[in-house]
Amino acid sequence: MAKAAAKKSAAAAPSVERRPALIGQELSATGVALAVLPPAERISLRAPDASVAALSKALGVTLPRKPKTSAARAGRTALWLGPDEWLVIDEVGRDPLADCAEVTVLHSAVGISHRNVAISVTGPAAAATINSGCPQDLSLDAFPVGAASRTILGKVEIVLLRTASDAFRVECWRSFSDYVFLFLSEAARDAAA
Amino acid sequence: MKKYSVFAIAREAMRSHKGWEEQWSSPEPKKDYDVIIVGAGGHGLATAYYLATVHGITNVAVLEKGWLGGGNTGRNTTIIRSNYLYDESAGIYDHALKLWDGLSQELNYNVMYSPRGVMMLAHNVHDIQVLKRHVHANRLNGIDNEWLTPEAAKEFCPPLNISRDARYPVMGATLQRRGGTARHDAVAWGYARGASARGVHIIQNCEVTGVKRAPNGAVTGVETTRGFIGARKVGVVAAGHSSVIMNMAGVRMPLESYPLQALVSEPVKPVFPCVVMSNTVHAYISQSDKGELVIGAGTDQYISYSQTGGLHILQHTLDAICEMFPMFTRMKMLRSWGGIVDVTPDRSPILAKTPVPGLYVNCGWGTGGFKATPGSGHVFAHTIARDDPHPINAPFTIERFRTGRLIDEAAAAAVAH
Amino acid sequence: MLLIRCPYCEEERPELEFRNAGEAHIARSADMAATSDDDFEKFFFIRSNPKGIIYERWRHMHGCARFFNAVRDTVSDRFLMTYKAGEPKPAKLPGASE
Amino acid sequence: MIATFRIPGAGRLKQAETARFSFDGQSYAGVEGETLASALLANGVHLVGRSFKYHRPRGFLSAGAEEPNALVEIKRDSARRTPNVRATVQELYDGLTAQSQNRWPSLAFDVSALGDIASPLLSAGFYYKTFMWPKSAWKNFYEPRIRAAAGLGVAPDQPDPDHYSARFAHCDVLVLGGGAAGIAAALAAAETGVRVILADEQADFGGSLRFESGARIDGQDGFAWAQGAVATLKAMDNVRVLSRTTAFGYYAQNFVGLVERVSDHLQNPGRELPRERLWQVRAKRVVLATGAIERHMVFADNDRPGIMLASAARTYLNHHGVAVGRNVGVYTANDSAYAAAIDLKKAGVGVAAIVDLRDNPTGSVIDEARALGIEVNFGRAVIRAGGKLRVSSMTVQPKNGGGERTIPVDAILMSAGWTPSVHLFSQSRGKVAFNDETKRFVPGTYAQDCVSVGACNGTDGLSATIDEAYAAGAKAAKDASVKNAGANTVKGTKPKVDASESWSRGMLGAAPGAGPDTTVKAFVDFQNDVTAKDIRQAVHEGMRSIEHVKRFTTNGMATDQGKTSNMHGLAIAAETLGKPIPQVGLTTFRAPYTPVTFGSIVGHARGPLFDPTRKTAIHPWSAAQGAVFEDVGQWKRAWYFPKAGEDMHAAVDRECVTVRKTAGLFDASTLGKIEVVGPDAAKFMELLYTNPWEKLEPGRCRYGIMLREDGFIYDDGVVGRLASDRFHVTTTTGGAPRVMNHMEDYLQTEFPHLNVWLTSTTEQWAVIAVQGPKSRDIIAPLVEGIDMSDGALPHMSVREGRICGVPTRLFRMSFTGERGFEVNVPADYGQAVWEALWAEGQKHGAGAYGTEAMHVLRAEKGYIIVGQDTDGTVTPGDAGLDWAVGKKKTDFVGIRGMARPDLVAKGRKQLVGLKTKDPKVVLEEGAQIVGDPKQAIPMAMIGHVTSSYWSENCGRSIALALVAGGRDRIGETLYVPMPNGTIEVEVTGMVFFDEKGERLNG
Repeated sequence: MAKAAAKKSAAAAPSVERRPALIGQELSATGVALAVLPPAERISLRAPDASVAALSKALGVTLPRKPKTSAARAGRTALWLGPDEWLVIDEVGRDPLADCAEVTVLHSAVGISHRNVAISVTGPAAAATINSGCPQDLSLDAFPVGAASRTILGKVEIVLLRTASDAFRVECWRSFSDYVFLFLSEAARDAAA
Repeated sequence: MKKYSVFAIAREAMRSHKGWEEQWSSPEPKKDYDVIIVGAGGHGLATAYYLATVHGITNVAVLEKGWLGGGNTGRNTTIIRSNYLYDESAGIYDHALKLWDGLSQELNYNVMYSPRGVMMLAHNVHDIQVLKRHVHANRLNGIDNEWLTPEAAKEFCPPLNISRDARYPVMGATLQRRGGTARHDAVAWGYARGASARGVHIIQNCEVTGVKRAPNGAVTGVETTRGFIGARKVGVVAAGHSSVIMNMAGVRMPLESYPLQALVSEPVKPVFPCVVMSNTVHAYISQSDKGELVIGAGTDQYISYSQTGGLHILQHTLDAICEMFPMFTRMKMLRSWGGIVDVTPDRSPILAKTPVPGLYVNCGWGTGGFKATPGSGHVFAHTIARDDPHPINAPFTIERFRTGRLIDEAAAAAVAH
Repeated sequence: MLLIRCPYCEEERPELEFRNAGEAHIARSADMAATSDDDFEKFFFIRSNPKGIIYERWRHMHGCARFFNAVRDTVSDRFLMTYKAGEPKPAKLPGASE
Repeated sequence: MIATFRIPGAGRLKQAETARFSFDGQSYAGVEGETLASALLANGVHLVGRSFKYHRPRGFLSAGAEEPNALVEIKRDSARRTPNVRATVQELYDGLTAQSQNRWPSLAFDVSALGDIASPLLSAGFYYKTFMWPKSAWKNFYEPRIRAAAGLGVAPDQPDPDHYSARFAHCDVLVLGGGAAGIAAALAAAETGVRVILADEQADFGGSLRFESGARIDGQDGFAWAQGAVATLKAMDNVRVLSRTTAFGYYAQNFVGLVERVSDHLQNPGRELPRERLWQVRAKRVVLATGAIERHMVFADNDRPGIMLASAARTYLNHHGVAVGRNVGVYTANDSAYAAAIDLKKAGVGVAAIVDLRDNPTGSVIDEARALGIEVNFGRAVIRAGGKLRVSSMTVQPKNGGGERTIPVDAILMSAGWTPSVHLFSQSRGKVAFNDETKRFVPGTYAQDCVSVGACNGTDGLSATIDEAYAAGAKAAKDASVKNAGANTVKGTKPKVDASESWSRGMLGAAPGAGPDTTVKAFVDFQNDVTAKDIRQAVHEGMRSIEHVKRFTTNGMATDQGKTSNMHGLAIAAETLGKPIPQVGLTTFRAPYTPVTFGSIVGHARGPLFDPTRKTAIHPWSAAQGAVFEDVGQWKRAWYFPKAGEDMHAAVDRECVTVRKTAGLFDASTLGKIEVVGPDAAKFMELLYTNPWEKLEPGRCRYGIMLREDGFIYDDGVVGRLASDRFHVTTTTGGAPRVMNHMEDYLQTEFPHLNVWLTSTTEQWAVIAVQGPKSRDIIAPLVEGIDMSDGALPHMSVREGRICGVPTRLFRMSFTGERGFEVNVPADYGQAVWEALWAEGQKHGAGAYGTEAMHVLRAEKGYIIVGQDTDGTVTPGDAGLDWAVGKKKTDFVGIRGMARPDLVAKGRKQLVGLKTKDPKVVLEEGAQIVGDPKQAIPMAMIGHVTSSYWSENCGRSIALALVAGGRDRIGETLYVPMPNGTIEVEVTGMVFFDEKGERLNG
């Protein structure tokens, strides 16, 4: 279904420059480093239980069913955001929208590659940096590697994915990225405490 | 009632202030009264006062579950203004403002009404449209409210940050010079003293637990923690608890009760000359006679009778205060507290007769009830005494929600495009 | 800041992630257009506003984004339980005195 | 200057670390790490402040956070002045500059102290009884003078250069208070492996062990034990130890706010360190180990500098190595002051006498005091202190009357007993209970998962305290980790108490000599100048609730929040009322425990982090072109693009003309966008919008109106149907989040049977509106895969294809009345595609236009803006949008609300056009409209101007207005009364330009 929005991208390549937000920004502080991650392909995927198996197959990654978890395979990560909602991020240039277009079971796939910006927060003080504005418990017990959640950072919404014990991926909407990067930068100055 | 004056103070000073009489008496409840007012806040006490002084009805009891003036009266940021948009609102708030001016003399109690000016800030084009609409409507209603440029606003309130680089720059402001503040406790105490002196019984620590009705539906009195007390008429002025009391009479209300917080700073020398309100950045601030910055916060998002709220609500407020007044980050919060505000769907009050004969209700003042205290009490007393609303409160019915004739001040300030 | 158990996320999460959505179990009429003025008033304006146990709706706005229902004591602000949208009003409340 | 009151060998500070500091311009030497209070005392300075009302000279009452008197201003530089700092808390650093407050011209000679002489007039609540005549005098005369006299310090007047940080933290066990009890509880909890946070407000852990010379634990001096134990805790991975950190607020569900003072004690904090750090901790269990606060004795002139709490004098001696005098008197109602006398005596300080109210107390401290040769008097009271800027004597009398004796002293140490610090417990909504025997309120009923231990729980004695605390810490750890129980057994051993001091009891209220029959000034609340007499007066005036007494006298409302005064005030009120204390009740404890800076609460949320500033992908281009931006919600939108020499009106006129003459480019990216996907998408749209959607062909668009259930317009926007199961919905800029929430609400809770999902795509797409007769010519060369002919792409249609090689959703639509398009491209390409369109546009003479021109252009066509022309009280009928309401529909949100009697009544305000009789006059938006301009004020207003502009294209002003019965008044003349004259207007239709709509295809 939903073919209209998922035409195969076989046509001409863009003749104009792509200018992602925050391009090239980074920051290093005691115990923590921030970097803007390269553009990725992303979809917001919505589907009932019955469709999950077929979609998992098409995407090549098993859509997680457990809250606050994610699954990753071959450069593609599916984050559980809600009981019928996943954020699928592909960092190796394969468009998950095209994969879903092949699937006939009930679902909604909407491309949001340009909606989101990703920032990596790494280092021993990474969790403390994020906890400067995120009210969730980010201890490894409560938020283990692979945990993923939509949540709050300061005054904006983010999606948080723990990629390693001392590394997080922070996703936010494009127009909030200035705020998020600045917030994390301010927090990073103080995170070693 | 012995008159208060500087001479009385001098006289009392000679005898170590041992000759003052009680400001109000604390009688035992009688078996019945002509009128029972439920709730000894400012509005309830004012109602009793005007029942006695204007309508000659003195066989009145004001029942209070705690201590008089201990609810929202004693918990608010004391802002007084009348520059409301709609005729109905402007009518009742300006009626109150006219009574504020002279209330100290009327009550022989210094309520410290101080027309220091209430300034409301415009931070964007939409704010300008909305506030100018108010200015124009107020002018034609005979209510003072003027438009100020940012520079004029700064002149009136020097701490104001009018930099164009501010996150939400000040693009202008309205100023109601008659607006200002008053001393909240004094309002309750002054009305209590005046009512008590005229024979009204103020009965504290007396919680209403039921409303009794005759077979014909009319009220006959109230059950309380101190026994049944009969009355021909019952006026409910219970603020956050209005739904609870009205339910006892079988009337379900279009009300929700939310925690509303406020805070004060440590006292400092005079630094803030007026009241400043910003709806866009959600900040309300003035300085008390004692020197404390008095700051109103927003409501919590959920219904609660706990009189406490979340820290993040105060954070949100102080963020805005420090954005507008960046020199205040080093000031310290001394006290924070919460009240329970009862809010109607159109954010305007209900002052009306009810479907139950002999039962009247005055509620739904939301976050803005203090400023209305004298006017509200005055017209509510009329409504009870005559069993018919005063023209000023006639639009503030319960039925308006069913028919759709709302008085929606909040919607009129709707966030735009 | 309250701590609210989201029945979809199956854990307690901070209030900052949630948005209250008013009283629960007020059904929208299947035949809305035919509703009387009185019934419309009851549906849209009249609220229980209880001092005590409230059945209310929340949305885990900045979490799983689901609406759900909660039972809370409005005097203590303590949550008795939360349950998914569409589930019936619980007949019995945990920890509530009967 | 040599610090003459330092006792060699006493105290724990390294004497080598000398710090120079100044107070009121006088330079002194102190020791780094001690408090400012200690350093001043070491230099023999007691007079440091003036009281609030009477401006009486004041010294140090305490050695801690409960200090009511010694408030000073600390000034690092002109922007970093902090008023009302407690000198007993502020740590000394080299170069510290402090000033006294609330005095003029100087601390020793304060003119306002005349208030003290006039004090008989300034009784409790005097201001309620006077200053009323004449009416205007309050505001113009009395109030300014009262205000000038009130207030303590001076507020800073420059933006604060310091920064503040914040942290959310979670733990299993949060221990508040780092005295013996807190440390023991933390040890027990930490040893089980659970996550523990231990916080204390002082720089050094130990609490009362800082001054209790008689405490020995695990074979060491108590304070040394505390340091060792804290070092052990700090070394554990599962423990965070926070010093200088005050838990100021205990909120619902074990959420505790703490402020850590990070750099106020440092000489050069540097730019990186925050001044303070807010910790917001969610704890599974909280252990309250907040100790107790010593009370003063309430007797005449008990406020003279040099009169202080006995424990404070001990702290200055045993911790800081400073003697508070050379010849001290002691006045007590319990044992603890004896220990102070003994310590001082042993340190070589003269102790003139101990005056004990009790008749025949016994105990080892009394024996020891006597053995040291100290004069001990039982059953006697200090009825008066002598001296003014410094205490010079105490006058002693048998407590039931008799001969007086005046003893020269230079300090008085006093103790009326100890008040458990139940502040945080009470904030947690726990109910305190009064113990009649010990005369104190202690924790009674708990409301949250917390436990009180030690002195704050009324537990006496170090041994009992440690037993209780250690057990509570272990239990809290166990309770907090029920999931992996068993793994959590205490591995350590309980600290063993070898020697301890203990005291309890004492007295409440006014001491003999300050009773109801007296007129002396015996202070209960020092800072607010509340005396025992004031409290009695309040009761006599009918204040029967302790809350009334508090508010009437202001007892306990000063910056110390009544830490030393509340219990005395309560006892005096109870005595006057003739009621037992619990019946009078305790006032509510409110956050914060001690004052906290606004900065610490605000944290990072300042400047650019106050609120996000949202910018579109095209923003940099607009900024480079010199656009002026306006705030719309959090968004910055290009308002107009002035060229050199142009003001706003000139720029807007030019932009408007250019659009209608050739074409204009407009950044519409901020419009909300929601993708509605699923087989039931059209059904869902039918329910959420007033319009019919089922029959809208894929590839076509429709203007949709969304109502609230009450029938008023909530939002609007153009909706394109991309496929039978996919809609691209647009919303207003400001409305996007609430529209999404509104849709989700109905979908999830009212229409969950529908198979449809919603996704916000606002930020996925940059949107470039190209409007004007040349718009197609500008776009067409860049587009691939879309037939741009009018036949293939008629007005109100949408196609997917490519532009500049980038995927696009190309809408043919118009908010200007001209032929128009909205080009949606993925956001990262937004600016580049804009630049390509701009380059094409230049060939045709097109320009960019901003939101102001957009507003004018749409007004010329009578298109409404929700939120400007509607205000939440406007129905589709009022707005002239009945045509957009599906007449055959049986349900949609708002269908019933809009049928309520007053929403269909005659005479409602309706949107119409207005033309001023003088075409050059532009009405003011918000101006009110009347039918009869001659009527007196208050005038009957029948409407107001919602939109008003100069229209260069029409060559005249135009306006939209909501007017009662407006559509029936078309052609009528109405009036807009303005301050400088009434403006005549004609009511017209809403379309001012191209009434036939021919230009849509022009």
